[in-house]
Amino acid sequence: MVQTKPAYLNKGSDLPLSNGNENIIDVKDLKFYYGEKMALRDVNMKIPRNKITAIIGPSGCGKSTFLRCFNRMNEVLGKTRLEGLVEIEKQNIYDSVVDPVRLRRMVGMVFQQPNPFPKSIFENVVYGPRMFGLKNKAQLKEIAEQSLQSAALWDEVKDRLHHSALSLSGGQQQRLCIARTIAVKPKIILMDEPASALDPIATMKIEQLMVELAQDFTIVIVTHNMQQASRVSNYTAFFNATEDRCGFMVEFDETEEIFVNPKNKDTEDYISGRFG
Amino acid sequence: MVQTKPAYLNKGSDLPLSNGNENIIDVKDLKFYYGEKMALRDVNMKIPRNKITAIIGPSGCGKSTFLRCFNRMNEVLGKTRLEGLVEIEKQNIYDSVVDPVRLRRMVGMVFQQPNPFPKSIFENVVYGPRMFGLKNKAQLKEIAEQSLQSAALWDEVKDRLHHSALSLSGGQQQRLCIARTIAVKPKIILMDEPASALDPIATMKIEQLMVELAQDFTIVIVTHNMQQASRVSNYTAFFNATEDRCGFMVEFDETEEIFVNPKNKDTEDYISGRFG
Amino acid sequence: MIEARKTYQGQLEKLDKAILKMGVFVEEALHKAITALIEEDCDMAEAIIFEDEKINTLEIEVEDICIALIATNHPVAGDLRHIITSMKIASQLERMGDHAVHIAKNVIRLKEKYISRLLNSIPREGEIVIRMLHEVISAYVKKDVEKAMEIAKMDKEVDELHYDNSKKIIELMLSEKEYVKPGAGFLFIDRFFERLGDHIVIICEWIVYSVTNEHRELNEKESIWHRERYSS
Amino acid sequence: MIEARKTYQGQLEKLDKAILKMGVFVEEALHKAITALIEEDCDMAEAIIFEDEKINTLEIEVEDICIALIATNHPVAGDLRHIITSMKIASQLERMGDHAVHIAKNVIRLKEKYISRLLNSIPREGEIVIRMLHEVISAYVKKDVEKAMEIAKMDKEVDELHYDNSKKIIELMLSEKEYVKPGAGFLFIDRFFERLGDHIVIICEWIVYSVTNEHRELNEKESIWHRERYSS
Amino acid sequence: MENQLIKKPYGRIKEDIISLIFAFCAFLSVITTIGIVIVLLVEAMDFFSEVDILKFFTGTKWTPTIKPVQFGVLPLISGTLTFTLLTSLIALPVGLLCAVYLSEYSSAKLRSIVKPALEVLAGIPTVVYGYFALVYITPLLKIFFPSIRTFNVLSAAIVVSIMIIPTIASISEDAMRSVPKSLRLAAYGLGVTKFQVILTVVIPASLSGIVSSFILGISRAIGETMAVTIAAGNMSRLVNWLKLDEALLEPIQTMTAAMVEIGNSDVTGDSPAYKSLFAVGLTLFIMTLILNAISQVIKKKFREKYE
Amino acid sequence: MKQNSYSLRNEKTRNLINNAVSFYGKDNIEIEKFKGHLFLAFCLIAAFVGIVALTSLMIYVFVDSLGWVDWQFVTSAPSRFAEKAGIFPMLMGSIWVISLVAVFSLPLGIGAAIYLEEYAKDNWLKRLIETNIANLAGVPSIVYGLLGLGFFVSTLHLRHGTVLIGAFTLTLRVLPIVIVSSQEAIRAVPDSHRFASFGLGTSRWQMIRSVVLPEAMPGIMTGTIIALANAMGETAPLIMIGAATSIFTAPKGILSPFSAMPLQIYAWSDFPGEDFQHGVTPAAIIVLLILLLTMNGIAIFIRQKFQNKKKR
Ligand SMILES: Nc1ncnc2c1ncn2[C@@H]1O[C@H](COP(=O)(O)OP(=O)(O)OP(=O)(O)O)[C@@H](O)[C@H]1O
Ligand SMILES: Nc1ncnc2c1ncn2[C@@H]1O[C@H](COP(=O)(O)OP(=O)(O)OP(=O)(O)O)[C@@H](O)[C@H]1O
Ligand SMILES: [Mg+2]
Ligand SMILES: [Mg+2]
Ligand SMILES: O=P([O-])([O-])[O-]
Repeated sequence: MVQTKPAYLNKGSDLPLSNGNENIIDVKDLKFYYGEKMALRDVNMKIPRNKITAIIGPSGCGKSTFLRCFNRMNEVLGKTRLEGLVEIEKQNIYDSVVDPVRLRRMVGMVFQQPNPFPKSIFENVVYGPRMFGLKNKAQLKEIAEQSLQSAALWDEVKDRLHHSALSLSGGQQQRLCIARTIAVKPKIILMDEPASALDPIATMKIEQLMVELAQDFTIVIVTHNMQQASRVSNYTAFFNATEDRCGFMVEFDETEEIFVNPKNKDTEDYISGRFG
Repeated sequence: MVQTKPAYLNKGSDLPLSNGNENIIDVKDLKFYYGEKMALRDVNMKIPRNKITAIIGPSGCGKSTFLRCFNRMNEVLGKTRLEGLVEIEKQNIYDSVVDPVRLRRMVGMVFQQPNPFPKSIFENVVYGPRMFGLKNKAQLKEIAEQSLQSAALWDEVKDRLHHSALSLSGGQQQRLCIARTIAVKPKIILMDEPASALDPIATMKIEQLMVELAQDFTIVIVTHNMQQASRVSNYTAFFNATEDRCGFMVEFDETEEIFVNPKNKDTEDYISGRFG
Repeated sequence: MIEARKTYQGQLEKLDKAILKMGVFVEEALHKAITALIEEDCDMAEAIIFEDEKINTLEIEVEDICIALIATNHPVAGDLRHIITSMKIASQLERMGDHAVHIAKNVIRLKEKYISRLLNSIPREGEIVIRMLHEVISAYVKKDVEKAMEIAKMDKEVDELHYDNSKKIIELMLSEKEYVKPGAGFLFIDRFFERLGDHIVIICEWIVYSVTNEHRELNEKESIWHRERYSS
Repeated sequence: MIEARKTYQGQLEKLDKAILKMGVFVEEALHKAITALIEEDCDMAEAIIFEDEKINTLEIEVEDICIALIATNHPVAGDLRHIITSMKIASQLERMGDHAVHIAKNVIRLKEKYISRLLNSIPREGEIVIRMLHEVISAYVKKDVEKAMEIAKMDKEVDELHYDNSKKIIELMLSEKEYVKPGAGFLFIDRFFERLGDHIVIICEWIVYSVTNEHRELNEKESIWHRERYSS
Repeated sequence: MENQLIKKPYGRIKEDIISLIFAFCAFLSVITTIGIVIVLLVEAMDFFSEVDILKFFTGTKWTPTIKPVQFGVLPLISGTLTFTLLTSLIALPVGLLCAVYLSEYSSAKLRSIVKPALEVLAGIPTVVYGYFALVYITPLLKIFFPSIRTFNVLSAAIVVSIMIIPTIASISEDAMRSVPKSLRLAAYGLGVTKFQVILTVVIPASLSGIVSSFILGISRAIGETMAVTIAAGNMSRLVNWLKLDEALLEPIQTMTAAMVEIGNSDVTGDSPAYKSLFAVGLTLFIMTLILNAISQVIKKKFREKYE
Repeated sequence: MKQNSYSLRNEKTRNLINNAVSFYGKDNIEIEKFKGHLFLAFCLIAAFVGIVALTSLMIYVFVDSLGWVDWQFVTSAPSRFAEKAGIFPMLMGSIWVISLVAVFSLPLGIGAAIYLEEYAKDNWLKRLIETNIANLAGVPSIVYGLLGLGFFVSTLHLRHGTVLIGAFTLTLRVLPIVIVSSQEAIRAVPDSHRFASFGLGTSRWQMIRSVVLPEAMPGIMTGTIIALANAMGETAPLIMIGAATSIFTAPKGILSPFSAMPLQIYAWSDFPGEDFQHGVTPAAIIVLLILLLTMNGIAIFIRQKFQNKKKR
């Protein structure tokens, strides 16, 4: 798999992690609990490398929960429990030897609301590398430029890198957040409804960006916008939850297949707007 | 035009305002300013009675501003100025003899975020009538039931009318807000992105409701979701704003026409997702 | 489940109705064509030609409904396939209407009508086609794949009849010179009925597609043995 | 403007390419059909029949691209009309491929081939059709309404040739008995070329629709005077 | 027939009257300020006509009731500053760390107990704190510093610190907790440790709240009266910060304590001692005014930076 | 480094993820984690030192007051003899003054807050008033005492040390706090509720009355009660306006002279003698604290109830 990575990403390319596998994430019999309450049940799924995988489903079906399982972000939120296996690059990430802080450097996350730090644009982008102890100015500058380039934001902000990130528009802020995530050189980028706070034009740009990023990263996106999933993703998983059953995966297939010929009646009802 | 109005709505039917015209709102050469800043320029538009008219356009093009011109809600927001004519039922609503408070009883409004008062469901619905001095319990109850019925919420809440409105889900809250608006017996209902805070299933219900309400009310909806406009409305207006030109109307036509055969290149680009 | 998206459903129903109506018109046209053929009724033939306009208009209407539906309601999966299928069926039906017109024109042109009496197996072809048409429309509405596949099989009968008929006509033409010109006309009429059968098979294929998302070939005509039996 | 929706544009381009490819295949098939007809080349005719499969597959491919595009990208306005048009053009092209096959089959069936030498105006029809096809595909890609309307006008020439030819063939058949059977074959071949022209006119109509959203009738054949001149 | 939209005559009069009443209420605060300024200025002017203003601000002796009366305010200012500085040194860091703990580390349950408790502590009257200092803290300190005097700055500063820590902690904690969760999640999502998140995201983003809590704390210390009156001794002297033990362990007098002393004595309305109250009050007023101004400037600056 | 110990322990099961972080050739996680633990330790100490200190002081006071707080203490006047000393006149004085302060400050404070939040345009006048209020809230209470002294006593020549003057002075003292907390409560009412009301065709006052005030009232009450509790503990202003530190009869009306509990505590804290230092004074403090705690408790109760309602 030949990838055209930004220069600074190449340094890491000989890491033992790149093993050319087809699937980068492998979820086996995943059960997830918030306290006593089960939120996900028996999810099995293999997420392909360097593709965009979309997760759709009605509100409260556990899409976000599922996404956060991939970087153990659920643990930050409260008392949770997980059963089953979540393997990334064949490593069970819930193994006790795995450090969640380190894991999150490999599995980046972009949130629903753009959440830049109230710092300058530059400081936002290099926040991750700085926190890892990188101090070399030139290197930081290089990282900032490369990441902003990758996030298709460089041209818009290159003249005001030291302005506050909050002076950017919503769509720009979200791209900044993506740049900030890229700067940490993750392998996987999780996005939880990354465009739901944006207007159609900004949304379009983010979608475009995702397609471009999929050359270098594996992207998993949660969206409650079926149109978005259909436009942007290569694979789509449909999740559902019923009154007597908590979140489970209904169908997972290539996006075209899901939208042209879903196998499951519920999937079809949902994407046709007949659900509920 | 025979309308199947809820019983209590009939009382208002002999007002001089109902003249059976085709167009209920007539906007002529509307210009709108926030302080010194022009926000709308030379808008001309006739909004047909008992139809759903959607206003779409990129962020900041003045959609919400335009909508708020119909009930003089802009005045609540700050220092504004309006030129041109906005006629509702042939009455220029910016005439000095028009009382904006009374105007707003005729032109109801539903907002982007569901905003029920932190009172009981019942108290929310009868808030308007109560404020107008209606005290008769039985009558208020009747209004509440009728309005909730019209808003397709009655069945879901009839057993807990005296619970807090905040205990409802987002979609239910939004329908409650619609019921609250209906209870005031408006002729026109303005909706500013009424479903953008909701998930697809709740959105679908609201859209369905709008279609039903259009039998009795004239509905004007602002949405930045073209799909929504196309699904739900009879007429669609496309607004735009460019760097050197503030908000103006580009095209106004039947929705089908706009989405199958727009006359203007910008409209086509926008609805095809090629804009920006 | 709440009654979802009234107008969308309404539009879908309108679409089905339009197809049904087209089916009825085409059926009528075919009936008339057979009658005109048997009863040597030029007026009726004229009527077919005149009424074809309605079918053409309906096709455009169906297309417009479909495009408006797609543009405004963004159907996916089954709905989308159904809409595309309707559009395809409409164009097949329109072609069938045209064939009825072609038959009518040939009927008008036939000066020596008595020959038709010799060929009562041609109306037979027509009857089968009409039956197929009738059933295929109901299969469409009911989304009945089984039925569609059965109907497609009926085309074999039409094909055999066509094979026999064309042989017979050529023999007739060889037998007497005055049969040549009307014979040519009948060759075409015969062929049109065969084509009508083919069109219905295509409709069947679309019905199958609409339900199963599979493009299945239901017409066996293209196989090689067939090519050697038939000339056209 | 940023380069919007890469994959969407990519898909649209893929669609155009598929149509182009279909056009090339059909053109080739027609070329071969004419050559087979003139040179009495049964092998070439067999090749046409064999290669038609490719065209059929391409049609299905186009349909799949279109449906996937509609399902996943929700096109509206011009894009939607373009996609629908592509689908319609694909089915016309597929029909045209079938007609090439029909011609080929008739060529194979023609035992008495010398007759073809008497009818050099049939290949002439074919050449016009090929030219029309070539141009209509480029008009499609360029969305050139003017050109499409011009091409549609060329069909008149084909129609006239068809009129003359069918008369000539009938005369031939009347002149000598042994001409009856091959004559019938040529009647069909002649008619197929005429149909090919009609299909291109339909493509032209769709191109016009795609750009202007108007269903304009470009075929004058259906007018009444015409009906009296032609039999089918 | 009446048009539904047309205004009714006199419809707005009730509304206008109501808004006028409310406007008056708001204006009362301005009147209060003017009142304070006038009262302070008038009496202080009166005082300065009798006592040289220069001597007032440069004099190093404050003996308003003992002859020879001297009105040098410097000892009082030095006392106030010493006390404030000492209090701040204890209260600010402790308050901040306390806030960090409550906002970032403690469980929600613990916080829901501790926070209201802190607020109650902040509401305990200052006399009580003064009593604490005098009766409990000083004897305790004597164990560590045998030379400590019964009345001393240190124990007053300690109790006042304890008194203002809740204020600082509470406001800072509010500020930290109002840092959107999304910012923390963003940082965690980048693979950053909790300590780094607090240091580089939470504290910077809530800095304006923290600084205002600091200033509020300091200004409370400056204006603090009863605790120092009771515990710090009422012995006016110019504090020498170079001699730490003398500065901390001996009695002092702050401006506020001096005012209480005069107020409690039976000086008459037209004596210079009485009028000196207002001069000292004016000085105090100006000092707190300056602090307030600083706080507003800081708030505004942060708002501009982050919004 | 700890991370390496994993790989040393078992070279074959090298943890891919834990090694995947040295992209930039840097790894400071363990150091940062250590710093984090240290920091937490400091925070813990800070959070609990204050509380522990205060709790122990309170326990001391409480223990000292044991045996002193009784019915006799609450119902008698102060005395030079510890056994006979009581706090009744001051208790009544405090209650009188605080009641009056409540009566004055509530309408004025809420009115001012409503004006600022709902009526005032965002212009220099509003900014002036708000800045002014913020400043007033920071003015030391003793300065208010001077205002009372200078204005009510010296200028208006009212009799010093009366309930009325005490109430006036303390009203001015707490008014900024009441206004600010009321403003906050009013501001916490989402604009969307106001728009909803306007959108239904109500006038501004109708909107305020039916939407803003009901929603803001719990917040306003909480803030006001806490302000009143503060006023209850105020000592210095009362000293300045000449309230007696010790008095032997409860005030009979608003024009009677009065004393308040903090004043008495101040007076007693100076009294020599073990009984006063470790008996009577703690007893007075306990009575005062009970009163304050009750008020705070009410405020907390209101807030809690309000929050629960909001959540539901
Ligand atoms: N921190 C939490 N504590 C307890 N329960 C939770 C928590 N987060 C989510 N849940 C519950 O888990 C279920 C799944 O929630 P989740 O947020 O994953 O749904 P979702 O599919 O992302 O919905 P949405 O589309 O609304 O974002 C829900 O029932 C939710 O109430
Ligand atoms: N209260 C206001 N004061 C000053 N300018 C305003 C105000 N409200 C809106 N504007 C400006 O007027 C223009 C139109 O705003 P408006 O909110 O009507 O846009 P919109 O089309 O509704 O956008 P969106 O889709 O983001 O809601 C924008 O440039 C905006 O900045
Ligand atoms: Mg979610
Ligand atoms: Mg808007
Ligand atoms: O506000 P949206 O989530 O509908 O974009």
